[in-house]
Amino acid sequence: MLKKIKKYSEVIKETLDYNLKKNKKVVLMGLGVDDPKGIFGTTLNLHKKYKNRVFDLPTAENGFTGFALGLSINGMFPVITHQRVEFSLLAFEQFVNQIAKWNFMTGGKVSNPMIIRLIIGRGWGQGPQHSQSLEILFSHIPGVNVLTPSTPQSVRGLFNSSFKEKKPTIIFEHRWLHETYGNSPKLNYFTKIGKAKILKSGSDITLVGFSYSVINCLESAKILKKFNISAEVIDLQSLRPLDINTILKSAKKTKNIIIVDNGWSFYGISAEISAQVAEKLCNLKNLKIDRLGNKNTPMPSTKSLAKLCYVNPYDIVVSAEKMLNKKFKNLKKFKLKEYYADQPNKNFLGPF
Amino acid sequence: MLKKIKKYSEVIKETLDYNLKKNKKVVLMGLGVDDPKGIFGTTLNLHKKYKNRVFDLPTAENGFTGFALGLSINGMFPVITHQRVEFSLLAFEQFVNQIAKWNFMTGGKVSNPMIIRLIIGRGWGQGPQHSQSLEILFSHIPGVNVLTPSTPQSVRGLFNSSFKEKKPTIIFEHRWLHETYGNSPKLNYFTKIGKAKILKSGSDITLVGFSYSVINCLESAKILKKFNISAEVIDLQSLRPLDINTILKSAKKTKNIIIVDNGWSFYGISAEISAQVAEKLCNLKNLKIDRLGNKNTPMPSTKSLAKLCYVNPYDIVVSAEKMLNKKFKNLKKFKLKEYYADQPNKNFLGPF
Amino acid sequence: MISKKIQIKLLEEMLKIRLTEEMIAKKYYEQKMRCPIHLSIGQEATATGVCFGLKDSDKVFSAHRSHAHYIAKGGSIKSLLSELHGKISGCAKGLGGSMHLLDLNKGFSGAVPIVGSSIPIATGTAWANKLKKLNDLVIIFLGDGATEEGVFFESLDFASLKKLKILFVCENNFFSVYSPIDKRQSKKRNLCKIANSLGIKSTFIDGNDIENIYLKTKQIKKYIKKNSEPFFLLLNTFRYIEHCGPNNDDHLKYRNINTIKFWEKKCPIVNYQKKLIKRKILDHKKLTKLKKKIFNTLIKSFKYAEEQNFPTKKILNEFIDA
Amino acid sequence: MISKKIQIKLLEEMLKIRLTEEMIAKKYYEQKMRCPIHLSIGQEATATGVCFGLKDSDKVFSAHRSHAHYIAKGGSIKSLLSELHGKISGCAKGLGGSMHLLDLNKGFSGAVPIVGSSIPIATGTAWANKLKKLNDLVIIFLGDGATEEGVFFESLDFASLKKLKILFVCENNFFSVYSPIDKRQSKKRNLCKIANSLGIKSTFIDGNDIENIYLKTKQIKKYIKKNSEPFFLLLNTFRYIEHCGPNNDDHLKYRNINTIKFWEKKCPIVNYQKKLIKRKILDHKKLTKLKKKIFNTLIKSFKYAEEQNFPTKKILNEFIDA
Ligand SMILES: Cc1ncc(C[n+]2csc(CCOP(=O)(O)OP(=O)(O)O)c2C)c(N)n1
Ligand SMILES: Cc1ncc(C[n+]2csc(CCOP(=O)(O)OP(=O)(O)O)c2C)c(N)n1
Ligand SMILES: [Mg+2]
Ligand SMILES: [Mg+2]
Repeated sequence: MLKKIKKYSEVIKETLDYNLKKNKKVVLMGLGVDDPKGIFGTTLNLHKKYKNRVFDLPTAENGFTGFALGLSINGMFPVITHQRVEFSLLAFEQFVNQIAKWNFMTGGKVSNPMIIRLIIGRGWGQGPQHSQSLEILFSHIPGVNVLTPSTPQSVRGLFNSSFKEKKPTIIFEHRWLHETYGNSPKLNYFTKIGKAKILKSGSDITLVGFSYSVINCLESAKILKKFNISAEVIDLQSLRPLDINTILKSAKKTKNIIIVDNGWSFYGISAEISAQVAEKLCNLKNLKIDRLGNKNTPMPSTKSLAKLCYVNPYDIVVSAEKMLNKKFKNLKKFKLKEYYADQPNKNFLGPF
Repeated sequence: MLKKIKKYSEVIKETLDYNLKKNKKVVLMGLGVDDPKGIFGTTLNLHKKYKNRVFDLPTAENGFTGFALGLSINGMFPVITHQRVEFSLLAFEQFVNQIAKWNFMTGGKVSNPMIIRLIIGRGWGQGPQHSQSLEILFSHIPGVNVLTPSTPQSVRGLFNSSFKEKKPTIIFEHRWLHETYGNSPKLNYFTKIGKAKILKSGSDITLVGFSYSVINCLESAKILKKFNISAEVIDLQSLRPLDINTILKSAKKTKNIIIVDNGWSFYGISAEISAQVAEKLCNLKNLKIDRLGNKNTPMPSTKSLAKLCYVNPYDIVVSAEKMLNKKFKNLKKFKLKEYYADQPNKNFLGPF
Repeated sequence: MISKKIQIKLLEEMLKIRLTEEMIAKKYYEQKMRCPIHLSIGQEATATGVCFGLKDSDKVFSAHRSHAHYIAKGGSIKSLLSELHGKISGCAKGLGGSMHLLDLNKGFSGAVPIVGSSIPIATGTAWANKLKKLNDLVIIFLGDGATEEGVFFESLDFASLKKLKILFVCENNFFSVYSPIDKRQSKKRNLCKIANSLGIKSTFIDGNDIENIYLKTKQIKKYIKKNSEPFFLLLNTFRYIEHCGPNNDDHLKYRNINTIKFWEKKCPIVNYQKKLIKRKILDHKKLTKLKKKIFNTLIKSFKYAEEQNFPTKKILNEFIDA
Repeated sequence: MISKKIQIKLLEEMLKIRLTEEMIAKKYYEQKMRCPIHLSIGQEATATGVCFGLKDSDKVFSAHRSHAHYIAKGGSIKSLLSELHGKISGCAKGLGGSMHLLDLNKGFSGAVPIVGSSIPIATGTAWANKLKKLNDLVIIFLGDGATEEGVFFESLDFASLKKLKILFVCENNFFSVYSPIDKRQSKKRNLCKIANSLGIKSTFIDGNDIENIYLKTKQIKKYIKKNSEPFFLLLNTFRYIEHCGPNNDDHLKYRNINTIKFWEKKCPIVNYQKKLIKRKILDHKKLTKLKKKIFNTLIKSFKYAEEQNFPTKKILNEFIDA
């Protein structure tokens, strides 16, 4: 298979394009889907190609989530985009009570396939209301898939698979991933929903991430390698359904597992994973589990505090050091690069 | 201390009355707070006593949650009541983004004390949209207290303490608790927020519950006793902050711990507790953890399926049997009483 | 203006709703129907008048108080009663209960008990019709309480923007549970004007006047289709028994005795029966026969519902997803 | 009608906003202000005219684009700039950034970036005033986009029901980010009528006409207090630079060039300067002096902000709660 290096956001756009073309029932909707920024480039110019299937919307999140459900139960396939997960909370009633349950409530007679794209993120002083992750709020509710692609490959595969689902699917996209590059598979590449992926195999410690935290895990694996620690990195890819087996297998092998959240770990995604590992491997001697997440406070705008709040690769290495009972020499030099506190990369200049 | 047996709902009413009287800034608001049913009796007739401080409201949950926040940042102490937690989801944006963060967002300059009463429940065919628990959705968010009183005593103490807080406090009340009876302490009784309580001490196994699941734990402890198993029952009382130490202590003693949710365990409250126990007691040999919660599906209306979905005391006993590697004789006879599937007690006749 | 046949049919439809609801109420205490019920006794004319003559491809949505709308749209009584009994033969296989009715064959698309939440879903259905270039109507029934939800506003706003073929029908029974409208809404508030201000035409009609509702909505439906525009219809009416449950609750005194009497006199069914008798379209014998016919079907339908099986674990397993 | 002193003061207030915003824009690329910024250049008259003459006990709320409202209400520029710089001296100690301004001493009560979400909070503040028997006003600024949120409707509805002393000010700049109003709202929609239909009086005024805004809102404020009633004010205006960020983005062509030119000619500041010069209340020298004065204070305020300390871990620890 010929692979190309492409940008994550570009791959989303191509995949949306591909599905819009293939399936006339697909409609794209959301504030700004047809604007000059095109949702971080992910929908750029698609409205020109699919004139009657790409819709800008009024700022009425609760309403339009219900409208999308109405489309869906009538045979359309809506894709809603929220530029910040926080905006979607206005529609949380529709999500929890209606969208997640419509199929059930109708005794299975009506299905309501749809995709809800929730963009999460961090950085550049966005502050308390524009930088949450909140995956757990959506993952707790039966009746939906919750996906967290971390690479151009999985974002292609998971989007494509979501378009085949009868269930509604939530896709979390981290803003800092939109600008990342990676191998891009062919247009009709599919990723099975509900499967985790081993991105890097290793033997000493297991690092579990999803969405952007995968990048943190990979970064820290690189640092750990310098200290001769072989880390296995697992990308969950799907939070609901959850592929616990891949994790259990790895944990059995390494006996040391760190699970990294994008947001708060307290009552977070990592808790379920940690709990399942512990419950199912309770006979395993010397199993050690740790979780990392953001500080348990709203996220501050100022960089001086933001850098203390977000998990970063260095934190993961420090946790590994402790777990493995090691003393890494000159570890400090791998400390957080200054820009990383509030910039995805050095070239980022704001304002959003 | 002279104790009286009183109804849970009656104790809430007395405690609201007491705080309305003591503190002129307290206002009660919510759909039906002044109606002939008075929120399951918990606010009955208070509007006659406090004419300008008990407010019925329009069906505009998002709006009035914001109005309450407006009252709060201006020195009032609002108590909002939602007769079903599901209705409050319309106001989830206000809760997550505004209420939980107002103090932070103002650099600590403005506090917004308030109580949000969320009534959860089960039974009598209420079906998918009137029977969820959803505690995790609120507990994940920094900036608030989340309390789950399970007895007349703790409901008195926790309400009283919430009225002293500077932080907003969410109080979950299970409908099936409203009709329960227990010791009722004096009006000015306080329960420290953030403390779990050992309701029954035991040595063989630890059962952890909160809100109504405590009743299930106590019920199953009784059954276990018949099989010579001594169960310790812990009532969390507070989900945020969480008193993990009381649990760890008990788990160290019994080495067997079952955590019981009111709703779904998957990505539920019990996950965090299980995870923390596992992470912190990883050196403890033979530690066993299990969690129980409702089936991972929306809750069906029909009794024939409801009884399969909700956790009941029998399930807990079965889990304990397995965990302790026992074979309980004639366990079947302790199976769920028929009415329990959709009635809190035999006298309940509907319609709500 | 209205043919005799239709006059009889209008009465029959209303009677069907009334008798069904009354029998549900009567049998509720047998505890075989184990779910909350919100009966429509007193509000039969709104459902009947609005739904009369709709095609199966026209779609109706409702909320917690949906029995009347379901029946008026032609929904199967057997499936309704089975649903209340929690049986597999229920319209939602017993999973939903009384607050989640649907009958897809008849175009009764759904009902949900969160106040206001079906309004955008109905609006989205009208949008789907537009995108699919269908000429069908969508009708959403909502209460006076529901007009307080922000999503009511958002839905009207969008229907106006997109010129959707949807009829918003507000049944104002002056109460939301025990709460009278004047405690919840300013006296200066005007629902028809709210619709107008968003660019939607509106009309008010007495909600107990079956013929007027039937005739005017017939025109309104034409208007909607012709102009490809939403419409807002306000109907005042009254429920005779408690908000939720099978009983009369007038002893609670949350509704003024004079108000109750006023509305009792306006009973849509009693008055229409009288009218048809006066017009000689009906006599007492015929009326008794009509009622008997409905009654007998109901007895059979209840028997059917009671005899059906409960759903089993298998159906649950289809939905368990973690 | 307006005293000379007030005329100068109105201009000065607008200039203060304009120059502050321009300097923020200019210095933004130094990357010392590391947060999103939504500037109000072009929209100075609305903030100034409405806030002029308010008491400190009157309370103002705003949203993401709040600098102008904050300054017009008398908020400290040093605290504002410190906040943008993420410093401990910021009005929210650097925790909030540009989208969370407040100055309690001056009655600027808060701003939040979720569109529409400050409207009910402001409404609740007016309710608190009523319960506390205070005669103070509450003013909430909101954009044309915000009027699409259900909570806008719910808030007006409640203010009408409870007769709250609140002034809803809609600044219609015809855009929500890049989205023009006619893509989001029906042409038949009428904001003033929406307010009326809920029982709230309303007025439309040209949002770039500072004197008219000042004079009419003065009357409106009296009306609100006298009648204990909410009021809705609609002001049309235009932002000159991009939605978020320091640049002009006219090259993106989401706004028609003629529209842009039309509004450029209507610049509230340029026109008012001209008017005052024509009226001989001002001359070029005086104007330059005025600008210089503001400029110098700004330079000092920026220096102050830059020199202050960043908040430290200690402050964070106050909020960590699990
Ligand atoms: C969002 C929400 N809030 C509150 C309730 C509780 N509730 C159930 S029915 C009802 C009454 C609604 O009144 P209205 O819309 O006028 O309908 P009616 O019962 O009069 O037919 C209320 C408040 C609910 N189901 N959903
Ligand atoms: C609930 C919500 N939806 C979407 C956004 C993204 N957003 C930020 S500002 C803005 C524009 C709002 O337009 P308007 O209210 O007219 O204010 P303006 O920017 O024109 O001053 C939008 C849509 C948001 N912040 N909150
Ligand atoms: Mg009503
Ligand atoms: Mg605007």
